[in-house]
Order: sequence, then structure tokens, then C-alpha cells
Amino acid sequence: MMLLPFAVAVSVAFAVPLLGEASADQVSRILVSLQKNLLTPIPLCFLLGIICTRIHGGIKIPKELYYSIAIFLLMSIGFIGGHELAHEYQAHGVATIWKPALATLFLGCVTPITSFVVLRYIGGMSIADSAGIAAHYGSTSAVTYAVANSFVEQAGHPANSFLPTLVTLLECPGIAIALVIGAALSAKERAARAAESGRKVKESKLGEALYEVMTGQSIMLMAGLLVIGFVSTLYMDPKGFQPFYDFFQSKGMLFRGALCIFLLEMGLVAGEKLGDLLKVGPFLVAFGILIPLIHGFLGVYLGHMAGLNLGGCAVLGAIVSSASYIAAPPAVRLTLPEANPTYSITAALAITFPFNIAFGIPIYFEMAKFVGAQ
Amino acid sequence: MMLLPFAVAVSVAFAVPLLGEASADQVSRILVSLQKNLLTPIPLCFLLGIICTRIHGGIKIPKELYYSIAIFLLMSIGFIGGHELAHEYQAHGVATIWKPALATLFLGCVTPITSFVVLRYIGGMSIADSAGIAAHYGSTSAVTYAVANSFVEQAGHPANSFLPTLVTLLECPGIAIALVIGAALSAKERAARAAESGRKVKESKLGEALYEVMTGQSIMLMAGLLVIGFVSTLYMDPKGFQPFYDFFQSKGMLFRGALCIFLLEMGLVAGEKLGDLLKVGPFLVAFGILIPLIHGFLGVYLGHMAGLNLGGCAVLGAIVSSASYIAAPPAVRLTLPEANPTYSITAALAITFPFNIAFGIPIYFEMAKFVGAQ
Amino acid sequence: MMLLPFAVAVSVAFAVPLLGEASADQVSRILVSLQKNLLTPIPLCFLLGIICTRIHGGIKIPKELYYSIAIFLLMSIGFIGGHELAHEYQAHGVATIWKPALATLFLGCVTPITSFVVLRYIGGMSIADSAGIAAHYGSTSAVTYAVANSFVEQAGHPANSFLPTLVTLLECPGIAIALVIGAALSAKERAARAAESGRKVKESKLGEALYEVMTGQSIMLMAGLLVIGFVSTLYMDPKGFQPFYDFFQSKGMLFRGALCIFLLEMGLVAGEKLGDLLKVGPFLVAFGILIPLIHGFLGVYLGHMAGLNLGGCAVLGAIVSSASYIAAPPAVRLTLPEANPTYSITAALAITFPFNIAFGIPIYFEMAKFVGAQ
Amino acid sequence: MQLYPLKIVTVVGESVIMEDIAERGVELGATGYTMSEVIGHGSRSARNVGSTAGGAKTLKVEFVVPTDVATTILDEISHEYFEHYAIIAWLSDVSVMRGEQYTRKSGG
Amino acid sequence: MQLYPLKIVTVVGESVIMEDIAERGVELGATGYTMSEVIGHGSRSARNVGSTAGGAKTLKVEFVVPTDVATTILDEISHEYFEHYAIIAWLSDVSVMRGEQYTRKSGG
Amino acid sequence: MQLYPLKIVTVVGESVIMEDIAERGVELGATGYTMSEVIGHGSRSARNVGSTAGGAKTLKVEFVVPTDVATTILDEISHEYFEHYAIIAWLSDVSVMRGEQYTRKSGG
Ligand SMILES: Nc1ncnc2c1ncn2[C@@H]1O[C@H](COP(=O)(O)O)[C@@H](O)[C@H]1O
Ligand SMILES: Nc1ncnc2c1ncn2[C@@H]1O[C@H](COP(=O)(O)O)[C@@H](O)[C@H]1O
Ligand SMILES: Nc1ncnc2c1ncn2[C@@H]1O[C@H](COP(=O)(O)O)[C@@H](O)[C@H]1O
Ligand code: NA
Ligand code: NA
Ligand code: NA
Repeated sequence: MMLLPFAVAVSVAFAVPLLGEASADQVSRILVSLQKNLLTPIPLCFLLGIICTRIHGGIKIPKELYYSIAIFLLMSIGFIGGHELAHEYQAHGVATIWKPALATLFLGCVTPITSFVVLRYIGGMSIADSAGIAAHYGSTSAVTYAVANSFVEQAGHPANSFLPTLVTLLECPGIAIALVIGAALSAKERAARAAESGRKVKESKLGEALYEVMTGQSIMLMAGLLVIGFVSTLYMDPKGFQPFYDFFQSKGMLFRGALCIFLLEMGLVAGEKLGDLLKVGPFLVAFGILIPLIHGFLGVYLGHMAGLNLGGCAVLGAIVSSASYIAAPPAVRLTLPEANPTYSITAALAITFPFNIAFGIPIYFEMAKFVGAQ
Repeated sequence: MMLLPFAVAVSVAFAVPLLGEASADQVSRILVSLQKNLLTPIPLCFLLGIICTRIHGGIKIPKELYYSIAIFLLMSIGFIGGHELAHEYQAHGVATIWKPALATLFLGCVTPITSFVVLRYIGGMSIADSAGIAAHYGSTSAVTYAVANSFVEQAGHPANSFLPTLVTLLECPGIAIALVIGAALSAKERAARAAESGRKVKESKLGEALYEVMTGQSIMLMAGLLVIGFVSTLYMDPKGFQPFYDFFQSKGMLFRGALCIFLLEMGLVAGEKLGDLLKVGPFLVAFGILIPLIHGFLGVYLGHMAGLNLGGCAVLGAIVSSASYIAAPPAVRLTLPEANPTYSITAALAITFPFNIAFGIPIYFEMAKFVGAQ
Repeated sequence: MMLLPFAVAVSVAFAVPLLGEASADQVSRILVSLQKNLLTPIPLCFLLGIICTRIHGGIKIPKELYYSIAIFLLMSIGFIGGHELAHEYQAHGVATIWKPALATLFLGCVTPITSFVVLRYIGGMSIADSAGIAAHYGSTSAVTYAVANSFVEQAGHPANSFLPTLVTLLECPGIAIALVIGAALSAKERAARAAESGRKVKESKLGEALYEVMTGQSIMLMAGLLVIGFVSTLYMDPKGFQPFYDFFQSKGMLFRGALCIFLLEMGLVAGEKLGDLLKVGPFLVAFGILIPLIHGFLGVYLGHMAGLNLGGCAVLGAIVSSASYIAAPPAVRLTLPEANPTYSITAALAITFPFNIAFGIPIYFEMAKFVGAQ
Repeated sequence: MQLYPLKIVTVVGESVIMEDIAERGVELGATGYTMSEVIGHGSRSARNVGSTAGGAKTLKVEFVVPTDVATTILDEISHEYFEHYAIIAWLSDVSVMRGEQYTRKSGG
Repeated sequence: MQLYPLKIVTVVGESVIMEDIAERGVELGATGYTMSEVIGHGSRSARNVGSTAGGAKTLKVEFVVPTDVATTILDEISHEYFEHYAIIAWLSDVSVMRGEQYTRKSGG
Repeated sequence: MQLYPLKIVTVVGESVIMEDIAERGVELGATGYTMSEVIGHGSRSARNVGSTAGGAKTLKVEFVVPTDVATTILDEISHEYFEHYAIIAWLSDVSVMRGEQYTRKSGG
């Protein structure tokens, strides 16, 4: 926890140049990185989506296409992850993996707490809202992973092969911890209210909701395909394995192309949520930008400590900083119905996600260079 | 406008051989061209769709798949168009492009007028119906573009690289002009009717409908991806660009394969509309074949004047001749509700589209040779 | 028909080793084959689906994606089938094909009868239920074909090129024969019941249902694309043909990848049906495993007699043994409404299909070696 | 604006028979129908073969009709389909805008 | 639990106009609406341009409203859309849970 | 053909709770339910987290039930869900074909 003040300082140091008050060299390095990132199809498709919504344009992505792409992306991340993990495992056993895995789990436990504390005690939000938002920021966004991974590959610094495994590890703990905090702290309130209304206390849906998170689509597909990719890499002959690899591999055209369409739809939705920025107020907007920078730096730093390479640190930073907008929302809605979903979803989808896609990822990359990752 | 009689003459000269009364050489050249076109998967899938509907067979393409393919095709046309435009722009600036662009805009303004005049004064149709159908024929069909482009590529004469840009230019003006004509001419009628019924004149939806056309899915996706393709060609390094190119590029398997499934669905729908041919009467059937020949020749001729190559002239002919069945119908339905959509949709979808796919495209190709394009 | 006792004997001989009581050599060969089959993505995805359903996990494949993949697989099987058939035809005329085709038709007529007899007279099931289930086992499953074909290719023994043609031939006759048997035998019962209730006998939907089977999606797409693949192979130049081939070819990434997602969904559904295994009772479970072994051996044996190669025999065994779960169910439901669909669908989908995917296909492959196919 | 008292017949059932039922309703006097896809759960919904892979297919169809046509349609469905198929049907009262035009064959 | 007697206005029609109608309903006093996609067949359903490739698009929209708002909505639809568009609309009686909150603008 | 007077309880609400509600209805005495996907707009529909990317998910569920079961279901929904979730529910009268079989637990 003593890392936190340091993390804050560095994050701010990295955020500041963006505001134009830093050494010319650092600014220009970041600007080049930004341009390299921004003027590529993936963020541009996101932008197109936002523009289209704002001018009431007619692009409509059928939700079945969106879901199908999500399924493909998750399967792909898992399968290729399992494949790479098998190679890593064959070469080094668990020697290279256990430290980053532990670091990731640690981050999955810390980030919901930092988020909750900031929201409740600095932002003064209600217990339910604080815990609900914390659940989103404690988990991760697989699409942010995919975009970050594309970025470091395009930058010539591919991440360590087992990063997809880390994404899988990061999905659940943060949601669980935030919901437990929320449920525990609001139990008293509920009891009081129930007594008042003369009806018995509703049984909490916490257990049910946690089970649903842990067996949700994201985890089942990523972890399931991770195992499948691992096993079939070990047991199939490479020729038979090839077509599956071609279909799923993330360097390939299908993955990048699918990402474009996916980001277009996310832009369409984010465009709508932009209208809610006023409703959620300046504190949450600041939170949605600064917390990712802090969490991102923690991810980069601990990743570096755990031995990740340059790309790996940047990607770990990106996934730790990102907020879930698929697994977390329904779990929060069920467990903490008093929480207003407009807050959490606007923050995750209309602030943090675009910030990360456009600026965060190149910044984490620079942070990773800064901490000395290679 | 003095071109028109000439265009009519040449079109007829090209149509006549099809009826079997021309020089052996010309006939056989056209027949070879037709066979080359007809016995390929794309038109055969269309035919399979028609047959399936006529025998009440069970093929059902989920409409989400159809929409997804439409989105992919539009994005693909735009993206590759933007990519090629960037190369053209880097090599020649706007020198090679401005003339074809002007010619295309001119054709987009002329074709709704010729269509309206023929329908209203030769066909004796109502103002609303004439304007409604003219809106369809004044615009264009992106799928006809895709098929024509495949045809000229397979024939070894790829079109100029900026043709997708021309498709984008051709989408809107024709609809706008036809709807304005329709609204203006029928305003009096409406006013009279409103007075009679004692209710105030409904405000026309013209403005709204035009805005919807100009920000509709087709335009947003094609123009949006055109910009994205352009920008990322200029700023990305080629290795990073490659996977996006592979995903979208029109020579590739995804584009052609997607076209097959798309044409299958269009065949299923066209098969149903065939039943309406009797309802719309012989005039409209003749219109749906002859007007494309005339507009097609205009496209080929002006394209040649503007410096397009052989493939480019043929493709411009095809897109000018084609009728919109995606953007135009809802715009017409909103603005000219008295118009009977059975007329316009049957003409566009069950007459002109199949005619172009099967016969029109090879004919425009021969026309392009005839005018001397190379 | 005198083959049957022989087939039963051999099937049992092959089934027995699985139970662990055979020569070490045979067992180990089969086990290697099984492992080669089981530890690959396709059956593993099926397993993932089953597991997900059993633990109430959250994977949801949009049904439009499922239908879209089905359409792609059927088109692909047909198109590549037609392409290969064209080559075979150009090389050998119909010399190599007519015998396997006849054998397939013969098997399509025999298997519904064996199924019906076993169900009615050994299992003591009702006429309607026996005929209903027989209709499923008399037809075939295109996905089982696709998986079997992948298996023999991965095993280095690709099947004869015209196997897809045989799949098409096998689809309809079995359903037709079983439904006719069911309708004929239950006509009396119905008449009696109708007389009792004082209402006229309902006209049977048999004709209608048979027409629907013969013009159903599976047949239209497979046979339609078979013709398209055949024709365009003969008439197109290879360069123009290539992109279509790349899109549809079954060795390629798209086909295998699509199969993974398809099998995942089938696992999700089969997992649900597993709950019905208790309802259908031990007889039907045994039927769902033994009848495929018997039919499979018949397919392998007759295939060998008809001159198929090793892969071809194994694949013919697999498709003959497989049960339809797409075309048959609605046809049976319409024609024999008294039949309980739980029986037929559980048998086809939750017993025979997984058995074939996991164990059947490698067994048919060993059977094919056993009868001397090469 | 004239409101006209009519009936709505709503039928929910497994997909294999619902197109037949819609057409039968038109034959028996309905001027049209409105159909939608639903997810159904009932005592016999396991019979629905639409629920093989690809998803549960239960359909709902509604007919706006005069009373006599409503009775005829329900009678037909009750006798032809109720015994063997997963199906439910009910009748309710509605006031239809310009309703006289949905009484086309009501004399039949 | 309080049940409150209100009306439901149900409108089924071709897709180009249904979003307008939903918004119009809210302007005229409905506190919300529920819309769904249906497959429609009627005397004028050929006019539905949604039925070009990509599938038949007919939409159904329901408004839970007090009587006076119901009448206003039906009146508007009858005059603005009935003549040229494929559309049907009807009114039925319902008892709505905590229904007082769906009467927002009912005085209008 | 026997028609039997029953009630329909219709509930429209955000997707996270609708499966629970459907199951709860069956526990409370409904013999089945019919569910469909709709697009909803109301005073609290922004709460619907289904409306993140992938589209608006509002569900409608209908129960055909006897009066007492209807009341029990509405009561339960009113107390358990109305406060925090985007939801609307109403009751209407219907005459159900062979309706006696939808009264399974009506004594409860
Ligand atoms: N009590 C009920 N309330 C609403 N819908 C029902 C009810 N019972 C059955 N259904 C619907 O009717 C269909 C057939 O029901 P069943 O014949 O009982 O299997 C089911 O799939 C449901 O959609
Ligand atoms: N008698 C009817 N019963 C139920 N729905 C109808 C009826 N007539 C028309 N409809 C619906 O209303 C829409 C427009 O009808 P129409 O204006 O008659 O073409 C159709 O697409 C149907 O969905
Ligand atoms: N006045 C209304 N008429 C019809 N449906 C409504 C109405 N108000 C709300 N709804 C439906 O009920 C859902 C929840 O409403 P609410 O709780 O007001 O946000 C909405 O998504 C609509 O589908
Ligand atoms: Na996070
Ligand atoms: Na045109
Ligand atoms: Na079989």
C-alpha cells in the first residue's frame, strides 16, 4: 500500500505532459506514441461510432453481431493464450509465470479497495454507488486487453505470451471484493429499512451473483478456450493444429477486423452515454481518468517487478486500469439495486474506456519504458 | 442532355443483339462475356435464392446475418476505397480524380430527372409514384458495385482505384432531387385535400428524410471507413496496416464469400417480388430494363470522357444504372406516403438488380470497349 | 439383409475393446486414435458446452450466429463437394462414383427399417415413437460429416472427393421411408380414434412434410452449392475461382473455426438434454450407441465394397451411423404428432451425436482399416 | 375517430404449427394477423422441437376479429392442435380504431 | 398493492413510422412505451418497405395510459397515419400495479 | 370448446430480474409463462444495464392465471422489485381455451 502515493505522483507526472507543461522530449515522445495509436483503424472506428451517435446517424450494428464478435474475441484470447502458455510451460515450467500471476491477483484485490475508498471518502458517494463502481474498476475489460495487445505488437514490443492468462485471473476477484464490501456495509441500512416497512429482510443475492460472475460468459469462454488451446497444443500435431491457430490468432486479420466492428458499436453506445457526463458530475469524470492512471501505473510497476517485458508491463497496466462493462453491471444490479447504474456505466464506458483506448495505452507504454521494462 | 438520344440509340443497339439480330461477332463477344459472368458463384447464388423461393424451399438467412454482411461490405468498400485513394492522392494529387467525381455528381443529378420524366410523361404514372421510383434510380446500389467490381477484376481489367469514392458520391443527390421534385409537385394536391378534410396541412417530412438519407448507414459506413482507410494508409506503417487490409480487401475470400451469401438472400427476396411483376405491368418491366441501359451508357460514356479506364467505365456504368433498394425506400415511404412501394421495390429489386447482375454488367463492359476505354 | 448379423458381430467386437476386454494391440490402437480425436479443439469445445450447461454457466451463443454457421457449413460442404466432383468427373466420368452412390442410397433405405424394427419389436415402443426415431436415424447429420472429414484429414487419410455428394444423397430417403411406415401403420389407429370422437379423420400432413424435407434448408444449400461449385469449377478460370475456394474450403481456418463455435452450442444444448437421459430409459441409451455402431459398420463395409478409400469408408460409416437433428424433428412433429420428441431428440443429440464425435469416428476409422480399406 | 368492439384471439404455441394456424385464421375470416417470437414455458413445452440447437422457437399469433370468427378459430385450434401440441389460446375484448374493416368475412 | 384502472393502446404498423408514433405518444401524455418486433400480415402489409431484403419489419408499440390520453393518441394516429400506412390500433382495459404514476400528463 | 375466465398478468422490466420473476410466477402458481424481448422506454429505463453495448434488453413476461394467483404475483413483484428496478405490471381479463388446466395451484 505504500506504493500508492508513489503511483499517484508518477501518474500525475505522466498526465501532466498531456496538459502541455513538461519537458519537450517527453511530450514529443508521448505525442508520437499517441499519434501512432490514434490514427489507426481501431480507435478511429470507435470515433466514427461516437460521431454517428452524436449526429443521429443511421449505423446500426445488430446486437447478435456484437455478441458474436464478443464470443469470437473471448475465444480467441483464450485459445491463443492457452497455446502460448503451453509453449511457455514447455520451455520454463511455471518459473516465469507464477510471479506475474500473483502480482495480478494482488492487483485484483487492491484496485476495488482503492476505488471504493476514493469514491466513498473523497467523492462522498453512497455505499451502494461506491461499491458498485468499485466492482467495475476492480475487474477488467477484455477488449481493452485486445486493443492494448494490438498496440504493443504494432509498436514492435509484443507482450509476454501468458498475458491472456492474466486477463482471466483479473476478471473475478475485484467484482467479488467490491460486492462483499457493499453488501456488508449496507446490511445494517437494509435491516433498518426492512424493519420499518414491516417486511422480512430480503435474502441477498450476493452468493448467486458471485457464482454468476465466476461462471459467466467471459470467464467460461476465456478459461475454457485457454485449457483447450493448452491441451491441443500439447497433443495435436502442428499441421492439424494450424487451421485453428489461423482462425483464432490475434495477429490475424479476423481478430483485428472483428475488433474494428466491435469498437464501432462501442463508440455508438459510448456516444449515447456521453450525454450522461453532465449527470454524473465532474468528480466522476476526474475519477474515470485519474484512477486508471494510478491503477495503470501500479500494474506497470508490479508487472516490471514480476519480470514482465516492456509490452507485457504496458498491457498489464492497461488491463488493471480498465473497468469491466460486461460482467460487472448485471452482478452489481442484482446485488446492490440501490446503486444507480448510470454512474458506473458512464464512468466505465464513456470515460475510462475511451480514455484508455485513445490515451491510456500509449501512456502505460511510456510508463513501462520509464520503470525500465524492456 | 443532347447526349440522351445518342445514349438511347446505343443502348438499344446493345440490347438488340441480346434479342438475336446483330452481327455474329458482336453477339458472340457478348455471349462469351455473359457466360463468363453467369456461370460464377455470385450470380448463381442469386439464382439459387430465386429458385428456392419459387419452389417454397426452406433456405432462411437470418436477417442479422444479412445486415452483418451488409455492414461488412460497406465498411470494406469504404476502407479499401480510402486506402486506394490515399495511394492515388500521393501519386497524382486530385488531378486524376476531380473529373470523374464531377461526372458522377452530374449523373447523380441527371438520372432522377430522366427517370421522373419517363415515368410521369411516357408511363403516365402519378406524381408520387414517379418521384418515388425516380429516387430509387437516381441513387445507387453498393452491391451492384461490388459485383461489377468483381466482374472487371475477373476479366483482367480492374477499375480505377477511386471508384468506391464515386459510389459514395452517387448515393445521395439522386434521392434528394427526386424527393424535392415529388414534394414540390404534390404540394398543391395535398393542400387541396387538406382543405377538403378540414385539417391543417401536415408538415412534410422532407427535411427529416433527407437528413436521414445523408446520415444513413450506407453513407456513414462507406464515407467513414473511406476516411479511416485514407488516414491509416498515410499514418500507419504497412506492417501494422496489413491485417486490416487483409480483413477488408475486396479481392480476398471474405468479401467474395460474403457476397455469395448476400446474393443468396437477395435472390430469396427477389423471388418473392417476382410475383408482383404482373401487378406492376409491362411498362415498368420495360422501364426497369431500358432505363439502366440508357443510364449505364451515360455512365460509361461520361466516365470515358473523364478519363476512367476500361474497368472503371464499366463499373461507373453499372452503378449509375443501378437502383437503390436500401437507402431510398424508407426515405420515399416517409416523404411520399401516397406512392405505392410495390412499384419502386419490384422495379429496383426484381427487375433492374437481376438484370444488371446477369446481363447489365457484361453489357456495360462491352459498351466501355465500344466507346474506346482501355 | 444377411449382412446384418455379421455387422452386429463386428460392431460388438469393436465395442467390446472399449469395455476393456480385447487384445492389447487393438486396444492401444483404438486408444491412440481416441486420444488423437478427443484432445482436439472440436470435441473439446463440445465438452466445454456440456460442462457450461451442467454448472449453469453463462455462455450464450446467439441463435442467429448458430444459424449463420450452419448456413456456412452447409454451403461450404456443398461448394467444395461440387468442386471436387467436377475434378473427379473430368478425370473419370461417373466410373468411380456410381457404386458408392448406389451403396449410399441403399443404406438410406435400410437404416430407417432396421431402426424401426429394433425400436418397435425389441424396444416395444409405440408405432409413432418408433417411426419418429427411425426417421432421425435413417437420415444424417452434416456436422458429423464435417467432424469425421476433419478427423480423417488430420489422420493423413483424406476421404474420396465425392463424399459430400453422398451426404446429400443420404439426407432424405431415410426420413421419407420412416414417415411412410409410421403413417401407414398408424392410419388404422387414427381412423378408430376419429370415429370415436365423431370428427372426420384429419388429412395427414405426410405429403407436405416430405416436400418440406426435400426442399429444406440442408438439401437446398448443399445440393445448390454442389451444383454451383461444379459449374463454376468447369467454367471459371482458376484465378477467379480462388477466392471462393478459399472462403469455402474445408481445410481452411474458417471452416474449422466455425465448427468449434458450432460444437460449443451443440454442447450447450446436449448438456440440457442430458437431464432427459433418465426419462428415456436404458433401452434408448443402448440403442443410441449400438445402432450407430451397426449402421456405421454397414457403411464402412459397403463403402469398401463400392471402392471407397480408407478415409472415405470411415466417413461413410460416420454419416450412415449419425442421426439427423435438424431436418427430421419438424417433419416428424408434423406427421406423427403423437410421437414424443423427447425420445428422438435426446437419442440423436445427447447420445448418438456425442458418442460419434468422441468415440464413433475413430472406431469407424479402425473398422475401415479392419475391412481392408486403404 | 370510431372505435369498434372486437375480439383478439391470442395463440401461443410451438413453431412447427404456428404458420399453419396463422393461415387457417385468415381462411376462417381474419383480415390479417400479428406474429412474434417468444420464449415459452409450460406443461408440454418440452415437445417443442424448435428447442433443438439454435434455440427455443415458440410463436405467438394475434388475430383481431369479430366474435363469431374468434369462436370459429378457437374451435378449430382446440380440435386440431390442442391434444398433441404445446399450445395455449385465449380471447380478450378490444376496441379497434376504424374497426369495421377487420370484419371482412364475419358473415361466414 | 394498489391496482389502478387504465387503458392500453396497442399500435401495430410498418417500421418507418413506428418510432415517430412512439415519440408522439409520449408527447401526448404517455409516461413510456413498450415496443417489439413482430411479423405482420394484413390488407396493406405489402406497403411495408421493411420487407425488402433483410426481412419484414413490423413493429408493435403499447402505451399504458389514462382514457383521455388513449383517445388523444388514437385520434392522432387515425388522422395522421391510417390513410397511407399499414397500421392497426386498438384499446383495451387493464388494471395497473401502482398505476397512478402512469397518469403524469393526463390532465393535458 | 370451453372458454374459461382467467387473468393475464403482464410484467415488463429490465432483463436482470425478469428470469427470476418468471420462475417466481411459476412457484406462486402459474402453470407456465410466455416471455418476449421488447424495447422499453419509461421513467427509470436508464437503470437497465442491459442497455450497455449489445443493446437494450427489456423483457416482457405474461402469466395466464386465476385471480388469486394473479394477485399474489402482483403483490410479490410490487414489494420485491418495484422500488429499485425499472418495471411495470398490469392485469387484464381473458377467456382461455380449455382454461381449467391453467389453474393447477389456484387453491394455494
Ligand atoms: N400459464 C401460462 N401463462 C402464460 N403462458 C403459458 C402458460 N402456460 C403455457 N403457456 C405458453 O403456452 C406454450 C405451450 O404451453 P403448454 O402446452 O402448457 O406446454 C408455452 O410454451 C408458453 O409459451
Ligand atoms: N385482423 C388482424 N389481426 C391482427 N393483426 C392485424 C390484423 N390486420 C392487420 N394486422 C396487423 O396490422 C398490420 C398492418 O395491417 P394492414 O394495414 O391491414 O396491412 C399488419 O402487418 C398486421 O401486423
Ligand atoms: N406508460 C407506459 N406504457 C407502456 N410501457 C411502459 C410505460 N411506462 C413504462 N413502460 C415499460 O416499463 C419499463 C420500465 O418502466 P419504468 O420503470 O418507468 O422505467 C419500460 O422499459 C417500458 O418497457
Ligand atoms: Na481494473
Ligand atoms: Na442509379
Ligand atoms: Na443415419
